[in-house]
Amino acid sequence: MTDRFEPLIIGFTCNWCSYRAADLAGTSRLKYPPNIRLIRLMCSGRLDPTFVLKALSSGADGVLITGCHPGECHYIEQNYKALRRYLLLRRTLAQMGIEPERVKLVWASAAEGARLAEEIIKMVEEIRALGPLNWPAADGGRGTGDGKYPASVIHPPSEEEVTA
Amino acid sequence: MSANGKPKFAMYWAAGCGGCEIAVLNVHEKILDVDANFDVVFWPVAMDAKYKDVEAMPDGSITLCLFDGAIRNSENEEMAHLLRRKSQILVAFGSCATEGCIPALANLSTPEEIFEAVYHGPTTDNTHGVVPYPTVRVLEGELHIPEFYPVVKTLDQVVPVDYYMPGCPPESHQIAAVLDLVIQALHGQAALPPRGSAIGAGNSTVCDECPRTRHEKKIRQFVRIQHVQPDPTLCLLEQGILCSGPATRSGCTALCPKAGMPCIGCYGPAEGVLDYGARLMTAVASVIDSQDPEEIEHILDGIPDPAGTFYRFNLAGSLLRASKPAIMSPPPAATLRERALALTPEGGEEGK
Amino acid sequence: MKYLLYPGCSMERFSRPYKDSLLAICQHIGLELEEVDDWNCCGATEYIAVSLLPAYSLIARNLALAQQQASSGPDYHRAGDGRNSRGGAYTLIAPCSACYLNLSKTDHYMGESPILNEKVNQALAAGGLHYTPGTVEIRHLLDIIVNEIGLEAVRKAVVRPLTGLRVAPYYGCMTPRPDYKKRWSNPEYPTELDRLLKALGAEVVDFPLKTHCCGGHMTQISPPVAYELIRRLVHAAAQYGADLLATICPMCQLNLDVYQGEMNRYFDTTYRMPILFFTQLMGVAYGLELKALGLGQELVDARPALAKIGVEMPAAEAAPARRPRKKEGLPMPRMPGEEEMSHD
Amino acid sequence: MDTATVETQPPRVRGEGERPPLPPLPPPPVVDLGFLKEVVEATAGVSRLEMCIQCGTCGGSCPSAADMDHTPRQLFAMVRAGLRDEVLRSNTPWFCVSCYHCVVRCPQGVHITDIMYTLKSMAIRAGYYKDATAPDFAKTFVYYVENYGRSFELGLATRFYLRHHPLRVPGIAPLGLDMLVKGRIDLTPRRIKHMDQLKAILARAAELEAAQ
Amino acid sequence: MTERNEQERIGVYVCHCGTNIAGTVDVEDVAQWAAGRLKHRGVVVARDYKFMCSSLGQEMIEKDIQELGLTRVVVAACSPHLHEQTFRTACQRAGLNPYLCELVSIREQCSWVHTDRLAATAKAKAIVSGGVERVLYHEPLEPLRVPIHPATLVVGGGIAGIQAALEIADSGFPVYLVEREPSIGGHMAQFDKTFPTLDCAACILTPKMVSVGSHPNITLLTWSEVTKVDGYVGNFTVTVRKKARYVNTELCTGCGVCQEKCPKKIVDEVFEAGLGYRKAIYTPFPQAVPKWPVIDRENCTYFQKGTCKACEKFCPTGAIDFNQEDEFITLEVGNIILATGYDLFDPRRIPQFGYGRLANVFTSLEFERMSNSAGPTGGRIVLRDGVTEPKSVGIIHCVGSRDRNYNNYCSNICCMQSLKFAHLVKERTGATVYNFYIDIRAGFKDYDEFYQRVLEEGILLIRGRVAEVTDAVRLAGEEGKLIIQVEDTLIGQQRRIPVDMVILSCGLEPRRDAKEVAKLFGISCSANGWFIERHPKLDPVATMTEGIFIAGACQGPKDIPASVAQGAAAAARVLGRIQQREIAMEPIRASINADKCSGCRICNNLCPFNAITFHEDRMVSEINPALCQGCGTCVAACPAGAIRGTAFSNEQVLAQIEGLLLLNVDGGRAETVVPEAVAT
Repeated sequence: MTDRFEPLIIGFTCNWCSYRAADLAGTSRLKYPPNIRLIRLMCSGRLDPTFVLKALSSGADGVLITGCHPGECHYIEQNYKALRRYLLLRRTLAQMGIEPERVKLVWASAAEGARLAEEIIKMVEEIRALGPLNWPAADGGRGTGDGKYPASVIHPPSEEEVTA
Repeated sequence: MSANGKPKFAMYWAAGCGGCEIAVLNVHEKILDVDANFDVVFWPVAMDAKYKDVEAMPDGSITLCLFDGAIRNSENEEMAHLLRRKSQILVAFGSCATEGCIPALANLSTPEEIFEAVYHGPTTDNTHGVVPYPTVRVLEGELHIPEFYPVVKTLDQVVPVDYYMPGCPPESHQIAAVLDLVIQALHGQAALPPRGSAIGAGNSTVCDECPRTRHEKKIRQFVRIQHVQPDPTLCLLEQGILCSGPATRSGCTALCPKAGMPCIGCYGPAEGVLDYGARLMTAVASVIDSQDPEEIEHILDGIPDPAGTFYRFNLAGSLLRASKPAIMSPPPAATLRERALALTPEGGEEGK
Repeated sequence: MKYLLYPGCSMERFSRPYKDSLLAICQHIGLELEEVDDWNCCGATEYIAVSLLPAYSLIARNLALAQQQASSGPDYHRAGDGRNSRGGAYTLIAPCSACYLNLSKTDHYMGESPILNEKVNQALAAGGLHYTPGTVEIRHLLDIIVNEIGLEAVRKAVVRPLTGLRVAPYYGCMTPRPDYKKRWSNPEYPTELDRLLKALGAEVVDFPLKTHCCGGHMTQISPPVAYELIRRLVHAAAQYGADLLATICPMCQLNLDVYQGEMNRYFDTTYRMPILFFTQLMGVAYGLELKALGLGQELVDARPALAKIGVEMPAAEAAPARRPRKKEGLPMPRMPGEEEMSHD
Repeated sequence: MDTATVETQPPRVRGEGERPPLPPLPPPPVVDLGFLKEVVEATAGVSRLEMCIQCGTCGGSCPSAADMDHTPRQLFAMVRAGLRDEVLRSNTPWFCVSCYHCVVRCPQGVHITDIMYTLKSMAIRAGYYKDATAPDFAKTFVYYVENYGRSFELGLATRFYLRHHPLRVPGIAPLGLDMLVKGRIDLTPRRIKHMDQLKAILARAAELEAAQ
Repeated sequence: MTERNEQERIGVYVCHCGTNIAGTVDVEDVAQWAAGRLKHRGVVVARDYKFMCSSLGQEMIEKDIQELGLTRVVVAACSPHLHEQTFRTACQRAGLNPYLCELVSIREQCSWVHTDRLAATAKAKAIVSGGVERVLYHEPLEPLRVPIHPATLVVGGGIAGIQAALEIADSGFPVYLVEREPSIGGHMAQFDKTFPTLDCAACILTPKMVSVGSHPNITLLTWSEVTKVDGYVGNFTVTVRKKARYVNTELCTGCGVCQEKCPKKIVDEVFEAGLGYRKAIYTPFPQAVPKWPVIDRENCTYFQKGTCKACEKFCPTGAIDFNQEDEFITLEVGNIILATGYDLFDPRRIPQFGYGRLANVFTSLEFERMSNSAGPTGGRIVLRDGVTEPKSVGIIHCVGSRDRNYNNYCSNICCMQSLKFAHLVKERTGATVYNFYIDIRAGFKDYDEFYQRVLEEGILLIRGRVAEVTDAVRLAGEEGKLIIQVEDTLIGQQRRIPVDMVILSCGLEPRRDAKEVAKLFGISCSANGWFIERHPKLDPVATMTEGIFIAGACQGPKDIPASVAQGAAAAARVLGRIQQREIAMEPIRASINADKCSGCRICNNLCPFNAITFHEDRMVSEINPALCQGCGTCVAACPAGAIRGTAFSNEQVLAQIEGLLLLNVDGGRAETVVPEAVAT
């Protein structure tokens, strides 16, 4: 493997348009770099900003959000909600100093396999140019830690005892 | 157990405003129960104590430790480790310790920017441009002060935490209730909730306790509270005032909305929520009443500072925790140390 | 509140009447104008044909100057309510169609193509200037009068209604055409000028060639072509029994007025169709001093036509009856604003 | 295909020797298939030229179509066909009066007028266009703009007429006189204040254009 | 999470798909890797096989489930859209809940789109790891079963709706046919002749209309509109507004005296397309079904001025009832067919064609009425003055169609319609006829033959889109004419053709209220406003909303044969449903945790299917699982994280993100951390 930077991109697709576009890209044997890994949602309206933040903070260098074209959502208008969230998220991320190229929203109908492929190629290149994000993993965090608690006189139950 | 047989109580104030300490005292006569049931061994605000006294205590000898304030520097972290080692129950007390709170808003800036603002800012009279160095060698020898961290951390990002008590500060009636619970538990009259859970707060969100009337939400414009005369009975968010109530853990009895001010989210995320800001963002964005990108952008212009608004109390505890430049920047100490050497006699400056 | 004005070369001399009259009426209706300082030619339709980038840079210099001047003072008219993220563009009035088109086109293309934007700004930098696309909104005087001042205000100010004067409203091509922002008029069949003239009390003919071409620079390059276009226009105006033709563009006025004689000579015809600027007619209706409106500077004498003002004029036979309403006839589809438009 | 080797030679007829080679084929017509792309790229904004469906709306709308060598539609077909020379020699762009009628009517949203500008400048650069009248008018115009910052009708007219329609000068002269009397012509060109600035800008622009 | 893995036993199955996957991905390696690297995530077995979807492959999985006691299954093969069902059924056969199986695509999204074997293999591993993490959070689900009500609602009484209604009614099931106008028949009833056969529209349509009117299984609701749709597939509750007719249909015999006597004459913008007149009390046309007239309140002298009542005076049966009021009735139906048709493009939007300014420019629909022997001119083709016969006629194609400035699509019927017009004009006036076209599209049975026939009749076809129609004369001989200016593209010259009459072949547009109707029934519209079918080729009459079907021009421009075909097709789909008696629905649904819900009502208007209701009393929102379509928008929006989405829960997606990031492109470890249990 060459030592050039290989970005890792998480892509969110909607079950009706963009995922089928990805399938179409496959069946028509189009080629795009292996740097993207797709997750199927029922609708871009399901896209929770948390997913994007999770991906970025867990090692992804970029996130591609895709859905049906406006006005052609199979759930009538949910992709507009995705659009609204994206536009707000983008502003927040900008303030967090994350380059806009790293999180993108692309409409792709079930027929636009080629378009999706192009967008992926473009995005991989853009992010390659930006370099890795490498978000440092949180040391610890809620409910984590070495679990070495001092012996207690009043025995608070452990997670296991509770969940079991 | 101490000589007088009472379980030991400690409280420590790390990077925070001290409001939490006041809130504890605000429990009024309840404080007497604390004294009755606990032997207060360490509480810098309330009584004189030295760190070495704590170090001297046997591990796990403190029964209950309330830790307020975030982890801003090496001293905060050292104390966190120390108190963790010494305490059976370590409570992240208040928003700072739980999720970073206001101090963590500094995570949007790099240490350089922070130092610039603090030591060279327009409001600072610092003619010699003096900045604190972790290590300064002077003629008498080396001086040390705590090291400044590039980003503020929550307590549980440095040590395991048993319980979380949200709020900026936690409501006194909630503190009283928690103290009651612990005391009962001590007498075996009650069981403590599972480790890692939040105490002194509700399981729903602020709207649950908010008396304002609500309808389906459609937002066409965001306004700042100071620019409008809000309807006293109608949901503030429906009036375009960005209220964090829907996403913020209940427990405060919706004080702010009742007083006509929007909730700003000090009680943090609801149970099980991974990223507070994301929840608030997605909720607010979803109900914007437009399908035209241009118009949406225009409406969003009504939220001048998204990151600051959605992560006002939660930045350190969020998924990203800080802005990219901040989280990627090295501790300023590294650079500062060299300057420190330059100040020694060999460096010449000191000689004059 | 001031509006920036970009007069354009023609206004300086051969369309002086336009400038005089527009300044006169603007003062009258309280429209404060301020010329862009040291503006240069917009290149008309020529420069761009020679070389593209210099042409756009030439035009952009004016936009840059406008931007500079406007941002210097607080009280310049801005689009939108300022809460707009693009910060309410400054309004620049261009009364000449060619200038109007070139300026708005440049602004649009610079916004549309980052490459062009960058190159043009590199060029501007050589002159110590910079222009950010979208900071200046170019609007035609007619647009401002109809949509900012409003026809009600226009009507109110009328002291000498043009009752009985049959006017052919002529927009020419470049003003209503590709509008690089939101359209304010129909590119084929605008009605702004029609409505304005009605507000002045004039009888407006439904001029079918209202947006057809006056010949543009063809009067210079190959006059026969231009003469043919001029003939079509004056003939149609005559066909509809117009007393005079009102225009909103210096070039149209020049071609139709100054070259009308040439055209007559060329075709051996005898058209005498006076061509006036709409601002001159506004001035007349406002009872302003005729000389101040540059009246009398037209080559085809307009006085006979103007003499009719106030005199009830019978519908000209020349006007073909186009909308039969005989009992046995079939109904006509109704047009939006039917009553306003029809005149039979 | 790794099967039987394909026969590349013309078939041999038994008993015969080598066949004489076939006579050479005539050369193909000169076409430049890159021309379309070139025109599109040289045009400001999005020309959409490649979207033309040859419906003729432009040719039908054009006020000066009668005098054109080709209707705009034909010209675009020729651009596609790569007939560079014919296109740049055509008088069509020079008869475009920039009325934009075709542009607003075009069902495909092709920016016809801008494409005409592009073709004009290409023709000038290639020095192709046969009748120099129009290009010269443009150049004269540009001369005044570049030296005064403003256009100058009188100079423009005289300079230009003397050059191209000397016979029409007497015809035009009284007209000019009329204008003079009516005070609608300057006798001297006006110059803007910061000519140096404008010159600098134009010079830089010219460099940048030459660069591409 | 940790304790989860101890309980869960996951099987991973990697498919070669012949060489389709194995050609680019080292499937053996993937399987081995999963077995080893993902052991601690609960993977107890990982196999690769030539064709997993083959019966042998499926059996292999079933065997493992039974013998190794697998609790979850991950299949790495082709797209879920191909074989998700296959493997779910396999699991079910082996006694494992089908929804505990996850199919991840390493073919369409990996082997087919990548070339680098190492990278593709690494990605396949990552995809598998994502699947494993995700499947850990799958829950056993049961499909929702709902009964199907046998009655059907058909909206729109045009030819498509009529066809659908008759098909269903003839097979013995009840149908409600709702029509907005006073009579059924739609646009077809306005036509005179129909292409390509030229048989008269009335002759073939009227019988169908009559049988609709008299059919025992059809309840005909004309002069009515659907105002509310509740419920879901199988169980819709529809509210219909029956507008007041002011005529007692029990008593009315349809004798027509009222229409004769009514003094108020108005232009009929609907049926006569504005070319003819009707009375204030009227039936659109003589053969109307039903035969009862309606009173048009806005134009009725009595309603406006308070006096007149001529109709009442003269009605022999006393059927006039001025006190009637709108009536709202609710219907219970199992399925709904929308056949709401189209509107005509309004050519006033193209000023250069002069319609509305130039008297003798007509729309296609105006001409249909004019040429109709029952129309305002009794079939005589005349100018607007009502008497003069045109000597020359120009017919302009593609008006408002194939034009970015108006509608970018081809309206499909205009070519044939215009040729039909040409024929009729020629036949009845002998005038010179010009057709101006961009392309002639005569692509269906006998259409091109008709084109040939029209050519034989000497129609002049000019290939060129008309630039303008004007009365501004330029040359001698143009006076008093309409001049059509066009480039004759076949000779490359601009031509000006003077004619007496111009017919604009206007395009078809979605109904002006198409978007509201779509919202009312919970289906989607294309950007243009045409209703969107479930699949453009394979499912043309179904929609994304279960139980709602579309037929005819409301789905896109269509001629009569196509509309009839779709009407029948939709009927067939509905009948199939009714016969099944019940239907199973995917259990992908959202649900609200009432304890966590704070009643903030953020989610309330996010659901286009109105599945979310707010309970004022308990101050919480609730989701109706039968209405929920599972898009998950509310799940993503809930600020309190109180809404869960089955099959696409936060846990599942977040875990999948972690899993996908486990391996880098070069197969090395990526930056990610070990997945932890989290909810948002």
